[in-house]
Amino acid sequence: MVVRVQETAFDLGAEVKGFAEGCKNAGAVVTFTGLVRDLASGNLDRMLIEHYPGMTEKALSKIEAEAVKRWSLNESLIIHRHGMLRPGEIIMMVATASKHRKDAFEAAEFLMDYLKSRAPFWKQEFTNDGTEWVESKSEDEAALGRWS
Amino acid sequence: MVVRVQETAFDLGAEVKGFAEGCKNAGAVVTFTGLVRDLASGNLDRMLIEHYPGMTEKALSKIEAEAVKRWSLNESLIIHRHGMLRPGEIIMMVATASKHRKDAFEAAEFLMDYLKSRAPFWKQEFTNDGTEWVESKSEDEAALGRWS
Amino acid sequence: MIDVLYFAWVRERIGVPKESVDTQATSVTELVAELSAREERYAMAFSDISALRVAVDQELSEFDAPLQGVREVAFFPPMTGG
Amino acid sequence: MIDVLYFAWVRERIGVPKESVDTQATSVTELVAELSAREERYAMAFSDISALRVAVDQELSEFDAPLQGVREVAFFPPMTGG
Repeated sequence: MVVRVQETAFDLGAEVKGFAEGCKNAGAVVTFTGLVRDLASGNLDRMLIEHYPGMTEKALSKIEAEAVKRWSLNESLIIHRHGMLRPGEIIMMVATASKHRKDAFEAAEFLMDYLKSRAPFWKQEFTNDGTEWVESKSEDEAALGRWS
Repeated sequence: MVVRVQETAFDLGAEVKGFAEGCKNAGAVVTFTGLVRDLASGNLDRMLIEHYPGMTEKALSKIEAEAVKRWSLNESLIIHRHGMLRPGEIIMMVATASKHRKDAFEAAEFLMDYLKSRAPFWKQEFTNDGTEWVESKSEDEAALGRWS
Repeated sequence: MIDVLYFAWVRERIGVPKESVDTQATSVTELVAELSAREERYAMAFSDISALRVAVDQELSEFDAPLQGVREVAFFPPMTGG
Repeated sequence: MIDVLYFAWVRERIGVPKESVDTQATSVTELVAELSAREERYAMAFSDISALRVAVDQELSEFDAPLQGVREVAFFPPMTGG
């Protein structure tokens, strides 16, 4: 059960490999990776991720603890970056390990749904046309309904 | 849209990293990794995975094509090993990439559900007590109902 | 002539992974009956059809599938991939 | 004294990321009213409370949350993590 909030990039391959090796008897490992996607307009230059130091770690740990309470997990991991990122860069990842694939999948989806709208991160996009704060999506808020 | 059936081990880290780098504009990447889990008894020595050469590749490609039809995917990958494996070794992985996390998650779960009971693999466990063919689980068959 | 393949414990009971069968059977069910009548090991392997799956030319099929033009039939237990 | 923090466009509108506020407000709503009465930039940032979220001592809260014993209040738009 690990939470890391960091400005520096991380090696997705090494993290996933290390995670899977660390819970060999789990049987099922699910990972989600979020990357900076270029806009429809295709002119995203960079993305700034602001966060709330202190609260971020607390919020992520709370979400993770809730997942551990709801599903049978051998291990879990959340890594989330902040600061300035370029298109194609990895923003964050979650990983879950369980005996059964259903638990691993559901817990990973749960972590993502909560992380999206309950962890204090805000994204600002920089394009040729200026800067804009990414707005939260109503479907992200709606997604939480599945878990209540 | 890649399918690989192979006897040799593969490097999970390298595969996941390569997959994520190959679909940078996807935004959301989900992976599932299946590992040889030791039995409850704790005396699994090795697991033999038998498959049906020719049909295996066809079945996996068909399942993958169906996922591509149902969800908006930028890329997908299935790697499945056969032959003799030890506890803790990686059996297989699937990866999906999409603009939206919901598509990536659902497509990965769909691939896994179909792969479990529609791809021609059979597992035989070797323990101190002898050998046994792993029986299919009724819940794996039931899981397919979600997608019909 | 049809190639008949066996996997997992079906292969173990029949004793071979593959054989060429000279048959006039028009459906999988008829082929199963024909093989079962041949020798005890077939009869045993096919004793409970509900525990078996069949692929015709490498596609999962039903036991009442026709065999006209078919080159390969495979019998095996329910699959356990992933 | 309460530390008040602002993030994202709330921070931009208010003009500072953090300030110490000397207040007798007993709830977040009262604090918002007090700040809004102070200067136009606060009034603008707090003009539509439904577009804002609040954390009290680093826990997501409601705007009617009491402020007794609270050390830190943060205002920000809906979060967009992941």
